[in-house]
Amino acid sequence: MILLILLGVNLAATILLAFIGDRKRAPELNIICSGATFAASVFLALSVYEKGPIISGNGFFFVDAFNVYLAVLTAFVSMTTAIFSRRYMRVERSRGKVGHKGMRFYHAMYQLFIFAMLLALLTNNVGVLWIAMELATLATVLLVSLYRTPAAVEAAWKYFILCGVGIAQALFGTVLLYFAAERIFGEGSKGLLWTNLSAVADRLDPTVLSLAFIFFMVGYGTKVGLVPLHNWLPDAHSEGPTPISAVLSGLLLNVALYALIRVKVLVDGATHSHKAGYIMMVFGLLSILVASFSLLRQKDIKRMFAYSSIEHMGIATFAFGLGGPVATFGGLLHMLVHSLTKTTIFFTVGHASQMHSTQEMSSIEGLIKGNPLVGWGLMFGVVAIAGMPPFGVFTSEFLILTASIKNAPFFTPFFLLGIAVAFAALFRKVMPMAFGKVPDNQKPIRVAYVPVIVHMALILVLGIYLPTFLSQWFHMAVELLVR
Amino acid sequence: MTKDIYPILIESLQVVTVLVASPLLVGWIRVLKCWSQGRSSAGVFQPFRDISKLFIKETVLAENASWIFRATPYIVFGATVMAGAIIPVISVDLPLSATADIIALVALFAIARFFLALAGMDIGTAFGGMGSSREMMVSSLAEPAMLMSIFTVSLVNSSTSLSQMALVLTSNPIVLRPSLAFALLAFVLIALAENGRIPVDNPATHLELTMIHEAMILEYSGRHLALLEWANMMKLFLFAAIGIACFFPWGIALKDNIGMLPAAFILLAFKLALIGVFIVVAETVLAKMRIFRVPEFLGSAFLFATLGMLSYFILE
Amino acid sequence: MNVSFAAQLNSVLAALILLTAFGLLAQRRIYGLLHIFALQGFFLSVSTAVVGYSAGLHHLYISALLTLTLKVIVLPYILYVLIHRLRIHKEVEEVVNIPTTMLIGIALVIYSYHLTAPIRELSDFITRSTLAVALATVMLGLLMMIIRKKAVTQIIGFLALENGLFFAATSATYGMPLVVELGVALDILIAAFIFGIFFFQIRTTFDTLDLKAMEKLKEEE
Amino acid sequence: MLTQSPLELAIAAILILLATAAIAPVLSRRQNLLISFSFITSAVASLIAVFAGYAAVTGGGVESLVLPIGLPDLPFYLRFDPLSGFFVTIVALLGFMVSIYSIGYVKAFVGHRSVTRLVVFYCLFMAGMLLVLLSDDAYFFMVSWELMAVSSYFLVCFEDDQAQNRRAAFLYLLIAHIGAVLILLSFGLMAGFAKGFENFSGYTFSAMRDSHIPEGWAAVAFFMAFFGFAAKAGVVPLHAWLPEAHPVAPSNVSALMSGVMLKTAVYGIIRVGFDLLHSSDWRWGGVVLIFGLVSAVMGILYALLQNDLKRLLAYSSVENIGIILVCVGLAMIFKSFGMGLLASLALMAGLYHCLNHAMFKGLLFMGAGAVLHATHERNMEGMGGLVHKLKWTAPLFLVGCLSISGLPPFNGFVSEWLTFQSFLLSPALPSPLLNLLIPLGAALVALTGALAARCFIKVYGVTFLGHWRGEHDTVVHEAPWPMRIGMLLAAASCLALGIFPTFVIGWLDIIPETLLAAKISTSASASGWLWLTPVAAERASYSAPIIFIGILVIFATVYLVFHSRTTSVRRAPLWDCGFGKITNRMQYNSTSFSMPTRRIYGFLFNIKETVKYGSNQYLPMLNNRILYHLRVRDRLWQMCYQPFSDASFWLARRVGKLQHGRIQIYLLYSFLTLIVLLVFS
Repeated sequence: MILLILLGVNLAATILLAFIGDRKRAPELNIICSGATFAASVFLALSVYEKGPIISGNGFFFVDAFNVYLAVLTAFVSMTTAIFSRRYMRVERSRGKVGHKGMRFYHAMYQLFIFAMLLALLTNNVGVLWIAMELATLATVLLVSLYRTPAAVEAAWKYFILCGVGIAQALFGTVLLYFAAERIFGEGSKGLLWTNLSAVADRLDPTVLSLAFIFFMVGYGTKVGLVPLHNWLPDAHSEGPTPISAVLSGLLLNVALYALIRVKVLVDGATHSHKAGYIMMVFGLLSILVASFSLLRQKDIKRMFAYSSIEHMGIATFAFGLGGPVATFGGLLHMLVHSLTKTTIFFTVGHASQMHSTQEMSSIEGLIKGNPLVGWGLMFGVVAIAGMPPFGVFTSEFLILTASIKNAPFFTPFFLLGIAVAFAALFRKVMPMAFGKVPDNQKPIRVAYVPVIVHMALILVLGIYLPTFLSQWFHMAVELLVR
Repeated sequence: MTKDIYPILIESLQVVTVLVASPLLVGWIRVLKCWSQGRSSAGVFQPFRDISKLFIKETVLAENASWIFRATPYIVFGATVMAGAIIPVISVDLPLSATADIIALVALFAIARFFLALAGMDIGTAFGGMGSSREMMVSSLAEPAMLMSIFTVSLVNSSTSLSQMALVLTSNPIVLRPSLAFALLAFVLIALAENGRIPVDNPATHLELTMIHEAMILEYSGRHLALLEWANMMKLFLFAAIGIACFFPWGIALKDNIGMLPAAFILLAFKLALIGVFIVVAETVLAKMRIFRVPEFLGSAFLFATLGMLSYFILE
Repeated sequence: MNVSFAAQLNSVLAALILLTAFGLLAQRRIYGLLHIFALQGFFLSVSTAVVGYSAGLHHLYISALLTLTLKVIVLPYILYVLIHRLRIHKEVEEVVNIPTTMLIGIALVIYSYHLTAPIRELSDFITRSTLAVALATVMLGLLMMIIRKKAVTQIIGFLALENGLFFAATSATYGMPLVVELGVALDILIAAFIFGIFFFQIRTTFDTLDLKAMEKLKEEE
Repeated sequence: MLTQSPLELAIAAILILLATAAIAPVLSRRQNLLISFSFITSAVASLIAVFAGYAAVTGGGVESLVLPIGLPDLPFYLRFDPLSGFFVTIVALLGFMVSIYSIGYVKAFVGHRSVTRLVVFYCLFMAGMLLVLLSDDAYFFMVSWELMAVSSYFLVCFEDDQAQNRRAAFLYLLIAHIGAVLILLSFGLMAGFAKGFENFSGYTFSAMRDSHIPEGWAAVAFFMAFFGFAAKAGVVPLHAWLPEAHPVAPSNVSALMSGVMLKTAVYGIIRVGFDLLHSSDWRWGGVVLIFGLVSAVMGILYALLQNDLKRLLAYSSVENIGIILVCVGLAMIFKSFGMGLLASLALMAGLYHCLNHAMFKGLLFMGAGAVLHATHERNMEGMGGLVHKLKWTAPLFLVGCLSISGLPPFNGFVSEWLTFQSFLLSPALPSPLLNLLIPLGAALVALTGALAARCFIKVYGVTFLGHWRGEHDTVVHEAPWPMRIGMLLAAASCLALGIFPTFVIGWLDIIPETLLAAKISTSASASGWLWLTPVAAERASYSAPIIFIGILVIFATVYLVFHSRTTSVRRAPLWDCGFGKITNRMQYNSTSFSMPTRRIYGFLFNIKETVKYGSNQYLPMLNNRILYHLRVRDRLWQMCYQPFSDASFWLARRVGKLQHGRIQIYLLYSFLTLIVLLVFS
């Protein structure tokens, strides 16, 4: 029931907003719908917390500790992003960047995107998971090109093609998975249900599954933004409207990684080896290194943080590849805190670039003086994302690093190098923006305070205090993932 | 009763000896120098006459001199006399000798030098600054060599306390130790540098560009100058005394032995006279070196001291 | 139609699909590409129907019908209309070095065969030998996207790649569950609309559908 | 107050600091009130922490506490033992003085910029330092450590409108962070070998203490921790941030950073080297000793060549940290040979020097702040003659100079003397190689000491003595009372620590006793409080009170003797050698004072001297304008940092080529990735 509300609200909102998305109160409606989704997700989470995993809809939906936490996160961030987008899009609209049609489209697709992600998270069917992932891509493609600038169209095109091709490979992986499952379950949709698959994981054919994993890795890896499949990500994140960049970075990447992890559990069960883990570690490490070095020479502010997302997804992938309770715990936590932190950063970045009417970092200056919330928000966001305590990212990186030096000491120096370079690159660029005098081209705008403050508070709290229920949750998820 | 008075007595005797004998030593060196150059001398008491004349003369202060400039002579004098109260000159049984071992003694001289250099900077002339800079350069180079020399000596005596060193050396049979010989050589070179003697500095000249010590005290006059001159003489005397205590202590009065004191005095005078001869010979034979040759000079002192240390471990 | 005949027929169709995949690689003209693509879809649809018939799986007929509608009629039609409306039918694409491409393609086919060889042993379906062809079609589609320079041809390559996936689904597993099939079809339909919109956007912003115009977003030297 | 345990007191102090930081933004509209309120509360908090630290050392026990926050399976563990107590005392003592000083100092900013940020991060910084010392698990340690780093980073870039300040802060944070990650990895390694890693309990220090780490991994862990902490401590060659960051921070902050923040790194090295890891490999100590020596010598040489007052002081901190590490290294070497007594002597020297350095460096930075406050000038070349104008600052600064130069009876000498004593005992080591090599280290320490004296004569002589060297005579005003009180307290403690070393050593002795199971106070104060005899009275002895009183008495006697007579004192112009009037430009300045150093040790630096002759426009035949330009650069910068930076940017360019812009290339990546993965599976 709750599941239907959870998904239905978004779907209904999509249709509704497709018609009235340009009205004066449409942003509020957007917020309310997202809020309702969030409330539903919290109820769902509570029932999972009390009663354990739920399978419903004839086995179509499956909710356990792992995906429900991501669902709550998705619903929450989509709600705060909707709040942010209210003020942000108002400015964009007043500057003539988007018209009536654009607003309708924007709001509808926003809700559709959230729906797709929630569906991907909550479904039990690996095939439907694929469909939802594709839907999420399709919903955002045209949002990226919303402004119709040459750069936006180019970015959207690349996003569309690369993710399309990537996800097609994931479909091939799904076919192979089904192929392996069919030998046990026979014909029918039973063979694609994750619950069934995981129950018989050790009976699945190892050759087929390792082959399938490679296609999944390349397919969903493209969506996660792992190097060398990442090329769409900086473009798409930098050219779309900032709320979309925020949810792409903060949510979509998580969902893709979620899909990958679900598959990895099956593959590990089938092959009884750590091969999948090693592949993920290599991808993760490569992403960390390439992204961090790329960060050094960025000029565009959103592009820079897009690379930072690649780096952090690399860290999370590395952590899950590493396996073991500590690293997996760290990885789960990292997904959560990265999502919160990166969206905060995008909120402030969005306002900052609106204040200066540019995304060029060299023209942005004096944010703290100009607008303390934006300036300090960006500064602390970067402090957090760079892995400094007392913010949550540090906690997860702490766990991952310590686990990596225990289990994979020879990977650790590269990891360290990546972290250090990324740190240097981010601070080098952010300091001149946050500090200094207010330049002439800076104009005051109305800023969304609530999301930034709420997110920062959450990240801060997560850095020094993990509530018991959250950690219980993570432990439950860890148990699901680590056999 | 004598037990209680003895320490006070010997300490006063020591301080008086240092105060009186140091101008005498300098006088003796000047006399020897005159003789060696075929001049007639003013006698060994001339330094006393110089000092007392300076005491009654008017003191002229530079316009810019601060309280540091005025306090320096007293501090320098105080530190030097304090050192004089610690270094055993006539008897190892010196009550204050435990106040400072040789490292702390070096630091006492460093206080004097520190303030002298500050005073050189205080008046704001080029000469003062030049003197300070050079003086500190020489001392900074001398310091490591000094420490190595001390290290070697302390290896032999397993102590850094001067009284203890002298006691250990005198109470044991005489052994020829190459390590001590090297250490002595190093010590001599350092002492020459520290006291501003040829070949590092020339105490007799006011030739502008070669001055070190004299450049710092150029603006002093009257009683300030007297105190500084006296302190400087004491310093020479005390370095000689340190050398004697470390390397040739034989003849020094031992514990509770008043009877040895006259002999100790005579032997001390003899040793000092010999040192005077040595200094004069050295200053006659050597020429003052260019200021940037000093590092090499002190480098060789360091080398000798290190060789001393090595030869202790390798040969003894 | 007995089972072995169905298998033979399926093999022939597989060979034809492979042939069309190569044809897509070599064809220069846009309309030509469109025709070959429609043909490939047709073969795919027939193959699905044949498998459905021989295995007695009726839901595969729906799949076949879907394929026929989508891949043979709707998508080529949309593309046709777009090409017509955007007046790009005259543009003839320069395809560099077809022989080399063909050689690479052959290598890919061999490689696909090599990869699927261990899996073939597991399957007792009549269609098992066609998995290699499916994989090869996927890879050839990807290859086409890499070597082509126009947005339209890239989309055709993409769709050819999807054909390969479909073929894999039918040949390896007798088709996915229906809900998945329907969902995939829906996605492809949406994708078709989106690239339609894109063509207009690209055309209006860049005045050409040549991908060369879209190489601005990169790291500066 | 006395009923509270030391740990409770320390926590109370930290809570007060955190609360102040939280309240500060509320008061930001009334800046003067904010300054008075927050610095008084932080002074009170520091005072409480001083008591806590003192009591912890005196009590000698171990107290621990588990906080209900942190990770669920890894709550924050707190532990207060004598070692922490000692460092808490140092931090809080200087914190107390600096807080008082700040009341006066920070008010100078009012009207120019908002000081709210300074106040908030100042309190957080203090709290962070105290938390580092109290934490007893890896996670909490790192959190506190980085809290300290981040808050000090914001303090360094307080005056953020200058690009130079931002650059300094950036460099600081970068090196600090890399160091922190190394420390983290070291903890991770130790935790990995401890029991209960999988359920998070291996992260506590007590688990690490009990774990048995193979020798090789232990060495890796130790050296990672050492270099991590060394980056914070500013050990050469990781010191590059220090001379950049300390000068640009507000002076009260530089005093804290230089005086106590660096000590937390020393604390970390001692904690890891003596407490968490148990090794008997003398090479660990050897490496620490060598890095210490290099830092000491290089640090003071760099300091000598500086013209910027605060930069010079920063380099001198590098030197002093070097000396502390020399002692720590010696202690480790002695410990590895089982010579507990000698090890505790060396450790004592190191700890004593920590305390001393905090006091005199704090004093000097506060003094530098007062000079800056008075002249708005950091370059010494533009100062001079301040002794006449700053009647309070000048003598107090002199005390700092005397202490740091290691002159009796001030505190610097005591620790230097103890260091030499432990060096002199090295012949007892059973290793011939070490017997020959360690004395050379002693010689280097002696060289350092002498150069330090030279350096601070330059500082004092050029800044306070002589004539004003600046272009125009600026109005110089003496520092307000709170600043004077802060400096006065520091100066008084410099003197007290110098005169009564036996008490301090007796107080501290519990630390080597807990770490090394040997104590020196039985021998050190065997001859009574007047005499410091670290090993035996025959071996070496020092009596600071007698020297102090002796010099005073002689001084007074001589002074009285001369002033009983009436000899006139006359002021006269300087002797000008018969030429024209001597101008201010003819004085020796900082550059000329350090010229001999440049000549002798020039090969260690990257020095570029240029002399330009400009001609007079009226009399072209006379070259009467000579422009001398000197540039001294850190050669290590080019050797150790430039290549990294260049390589990073080179790699970044390479990596940038991946993002080529052509979609076909991207597809090719995807394709190749697939092929490669398939080949390797």
